[in-house]
Amino acid sequence: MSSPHIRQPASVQRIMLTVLLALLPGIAVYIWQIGAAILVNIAIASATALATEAFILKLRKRPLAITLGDGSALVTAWLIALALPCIVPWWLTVLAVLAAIAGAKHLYGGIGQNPFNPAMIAYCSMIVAYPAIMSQWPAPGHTDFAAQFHLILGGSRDIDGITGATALDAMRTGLRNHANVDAILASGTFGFAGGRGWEWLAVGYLLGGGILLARRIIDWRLPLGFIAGLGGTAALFWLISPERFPSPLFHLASGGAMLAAFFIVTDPVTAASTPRGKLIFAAGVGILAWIVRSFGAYPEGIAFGVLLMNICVPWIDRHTQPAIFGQQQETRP
Amino acid sequence: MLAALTVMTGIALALGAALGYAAVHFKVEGNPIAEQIDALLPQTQCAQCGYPGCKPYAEAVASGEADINLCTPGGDDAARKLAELLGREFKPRGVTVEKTKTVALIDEQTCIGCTLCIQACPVDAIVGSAKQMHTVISRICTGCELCLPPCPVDCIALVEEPRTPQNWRWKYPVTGLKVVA
Amino acid sequence: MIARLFHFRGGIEPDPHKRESSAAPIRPVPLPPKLIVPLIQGSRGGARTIVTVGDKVLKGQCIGEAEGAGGTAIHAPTSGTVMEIDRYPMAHPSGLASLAIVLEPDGEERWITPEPLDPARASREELLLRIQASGIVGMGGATFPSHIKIGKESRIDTLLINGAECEPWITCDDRLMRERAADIVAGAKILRHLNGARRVLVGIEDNKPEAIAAMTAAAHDAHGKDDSGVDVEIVPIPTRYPAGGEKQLIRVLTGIEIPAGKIASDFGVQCFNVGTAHAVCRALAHGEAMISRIVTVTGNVERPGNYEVLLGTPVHHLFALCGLRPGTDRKLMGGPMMGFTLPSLDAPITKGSNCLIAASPELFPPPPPEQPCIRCGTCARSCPIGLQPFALYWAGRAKRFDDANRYHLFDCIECGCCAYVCPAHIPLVDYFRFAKSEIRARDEEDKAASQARARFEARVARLEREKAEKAARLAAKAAETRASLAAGDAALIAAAQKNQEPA
Amino acid sequence: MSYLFVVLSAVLVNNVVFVRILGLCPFMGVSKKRDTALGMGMATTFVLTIASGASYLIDHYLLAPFDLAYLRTLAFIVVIAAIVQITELVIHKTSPLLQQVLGIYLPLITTNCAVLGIPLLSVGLGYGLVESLLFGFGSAAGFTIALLLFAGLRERLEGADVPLPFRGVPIAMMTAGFMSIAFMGFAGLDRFH
Repeated sequence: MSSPHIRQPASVQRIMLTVLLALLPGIAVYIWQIGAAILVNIAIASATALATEAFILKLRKRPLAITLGDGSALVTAWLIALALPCIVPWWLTVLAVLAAIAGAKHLYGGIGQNPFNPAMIAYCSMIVAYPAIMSQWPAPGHTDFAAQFHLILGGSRDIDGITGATALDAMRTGLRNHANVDAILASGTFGFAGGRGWEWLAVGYLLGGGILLARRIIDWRLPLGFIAGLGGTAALFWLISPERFPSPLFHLASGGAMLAAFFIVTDPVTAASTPRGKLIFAAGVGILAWIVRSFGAYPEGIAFGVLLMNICVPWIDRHTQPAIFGQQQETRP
Repeated sequence: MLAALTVMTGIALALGAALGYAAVHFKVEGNPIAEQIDALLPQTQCAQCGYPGCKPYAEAVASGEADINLCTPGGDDAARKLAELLGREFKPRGVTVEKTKTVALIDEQTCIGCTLCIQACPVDAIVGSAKQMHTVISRICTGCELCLPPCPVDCIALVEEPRTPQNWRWKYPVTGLKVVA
Repeated sequence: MIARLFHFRGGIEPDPHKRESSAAPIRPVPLPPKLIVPLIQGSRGGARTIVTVGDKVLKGQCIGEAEGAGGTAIHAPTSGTVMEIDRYPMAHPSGLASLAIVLEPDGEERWITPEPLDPARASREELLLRIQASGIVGMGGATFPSHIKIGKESRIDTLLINGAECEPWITCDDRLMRERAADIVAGAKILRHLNGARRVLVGIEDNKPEAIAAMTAAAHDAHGKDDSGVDVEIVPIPTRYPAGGEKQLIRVLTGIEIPAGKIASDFGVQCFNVGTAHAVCRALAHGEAMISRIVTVTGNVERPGNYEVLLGTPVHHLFALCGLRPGTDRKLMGGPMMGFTLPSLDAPITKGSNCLIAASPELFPPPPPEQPCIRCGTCARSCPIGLQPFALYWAGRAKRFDDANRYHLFDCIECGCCAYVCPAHIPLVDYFRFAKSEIRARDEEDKAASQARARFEARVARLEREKAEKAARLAAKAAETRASLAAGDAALIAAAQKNQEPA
Repeated sequence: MSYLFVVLSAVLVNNVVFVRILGLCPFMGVSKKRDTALGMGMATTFVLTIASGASYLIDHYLLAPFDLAYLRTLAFIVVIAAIVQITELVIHKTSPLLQQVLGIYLPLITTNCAVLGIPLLSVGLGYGLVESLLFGFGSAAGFTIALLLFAGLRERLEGADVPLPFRGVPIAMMTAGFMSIAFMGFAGLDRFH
């Protein structure tokens, strides 16, 4: 055994548990505003994630207790459940978690070694494979658990009124039809900032993010960079042409922006790791998310933004190495 | 049909002429690749590849005359590097290099001072003169073993370099992960 | 007065555990049955023995002359007989043996006649020679020869005396400052005399109030005693590991950051450990060569404390003296952050050994199993150099040594902060040590290869030249023969023609 | 503006590797190290731009007037192969620096199907000379970017504890697949005006 011979009591488990705890306010708001079906999805995702991880570890003859107990699979599972619409059929959730845990995580050797954010791989592969199902969310105000549970079990999805487009979707469709931003906002699916109910969800995630920041689990540069990237780009275009581009507040309060800001771009494994790199990475995600939201074919661009920036991480890290001791000041006379 | 033939023939002729012209007018001498190959070789000068030293072997590889996997001291490692440099398929040498360096040591009691080993040494690492005892400058010796066969009294042996706190290395940390629970 | 203190990045605040050993005063150690004095005790070279087996030596007598300009002399720690000169296991993580002089004490402790040297009268060269001849090296652990450092011909603005002692558990400098403050201050003044610094600062971590008080009093006493007009200033610094690292202390006290590969002297700063200052004073003012040092023995022992230990005392002798408690599973030399596990208890105390710790699983729990790195960046926040330890770890793990170099692997001071904070319990420093020694070995191999290449090419050129010369010689000879033959032929023909004529 | 769209579309939206799935052989083969990836990318950019222009000229001035569109593939192969060879010879002689950078990659390019695919696509899309050149350049730039980013990821993967059956090319293919999914995010951008 070699030095150091003493260690601080800290562990990966504790980090992951804190992240799970920080998700609770958001989940509470989700239940209140969108539907309790999220709990079913979280349960399905968690069970699938743990079972998949256990199976793979067994297959690779790796110790189960340490890796399974670190809680990282649960974090991924919860994030997937929160990112997918809560009324997707159960098999889609299972598929998504499989893609994340088996594909994006364990093919690369498990926790810490995956270059892509597993939850976002899950989201993107699902939205590419099942675009229709993935864009159906509970219509605002329809939080009826029985109806949502029916859909999760695979019930018919043609019932009007229960499902509806998200605010982002509505905005995009409206703008494609050359409608004015203000006219679209007046149409009813919208609340005071983003989609109706969704603004409160954003507040819930913001609260959880505050916990993570206070406990120094996440680096402030990542959420800040993301918010600046998404909000800044949105603000710029909104100032130029407020009829054709919705406000930065709308962008930040809609979709998964706050979830992404505090729980997704902050994944240390797949984010850039140097201080400057973190800002660039997160801002890049924000800007790409805005581009995809505004011009792309998919309603939510954050997931693609994250994956695209994941690709750039080795490059960003390499070119943003911080100055080390003795490099900042040159020789003194 | 005729048009097709004419056009294709025309293209082929024009390009052939251009290629021929280029081949004649842009010919270059010298082979910088040999230098790069030489840089990858271990420089033991042991001649086990069949060439009288590392540089000649490098030139032979560069000209395509020799295979890339003939270097014994370099082993699979060197063959892999050469394959990478030249964009060729890696061929295993079947030798993994044992990392402990060896040097020749002359048993000075037995040495008769015949100077045969001095002539064999590719890096002039043996000193001595006729009828005088010889010795190996171990700092320079590459451990190529070329001095062993000529010695009439078999007084040369290869010994491992002694481990001292100065040349000792830290081991790769054993990770707890690989342990099966 | 010093205007302000500076901060260094990162650092940690581990449990100090200083109380255990700092309470009792420094105690002497009874003579061990034999003393093993290694020949190499300085980082820039060793000694050449000047005694033979069977010689009787006096305490303080030189038994090994400094070898080369960077060498470090060694002296008999007590009077006695040279028993053997052979390879002995060393206090080194490898446990490998190297040459040492073994001395059997006669128990009389007869000193060689001391020859003090008054710094005010002696020339600079004389003083430097005496420091080297007294075998003085940095006593903080690096064992850099002091005569080289202080002999640098650069303009020195600030002399720093390092009394920070930031590693947990170690208290030898603390006790030394409490008990022998006057000698330390005197040593500091001698060093200042040699490098001509305009100010002398002693940095002491603020968790050692007694040492600060004692040193302040000694500095006050020394005020005005010499004509330099420079006082020794005692500066309490915040307790934060590794504030006692040379570069960190320079940063804290002067704000200057010394880059890796550069030396402090080029920045107008020199830094010596309090133990070194003390040794300089003993060597010059009292004529005593370096034959002992203060060693903290602590951890899982009955009588922890500080001991004045003769160099060459085997480690087991000290542990026997302090009473090892049951449950000790390994013994550390150095502090818990940077020390190493002793492979053998026969190893001797040398000039750089400051602390021995008996480790038990209760005091030093074995590390939890290593988990994969999640790049959380905690290590980067704790690194006093501002490195990205996890990036180095991935590079070392993948054996991508070029990348490791790119990420400044060789700037790493192996302080252990990163491994201390790592939530995945990765032995980061082990990876760095592995990568460093691997890169060094590769560089050596490359150097050897290019040397061999040059020698081979020189040989080929020589052989060709010889061949050419031989050929030229042969050709010349052949031409000569032909010429003489031709001449002979001409004569023959002439003769034949003559012979034909009469016919 | 439309020229810019040609380039952007070729670089991102219809990335030659991730969306068109062309040129996978060099993409997998030369992406183990960053500097080789850069060399390969630059060589490809060089050749592809020239090849696009030359193909356009051949198509427009030779094949089209004689109604020989069915000979396109054949003619393009011949032209591109020759261009690569000539380029190599010229560079070898005239610019030792460029030779150092591109030298060993040039011969490999002959076997890069993207070099044939892009000119064919460009003809299919009905591009003019400037557009063809831009399209070739843009596609190659997209190839270079993909190669560089991929090389970065692969270097990072070297330290990963990838399951044995997936080490090397399989995990690289998986990674390329995930990158492809990420690039699908750009879908639709080129149709937006």
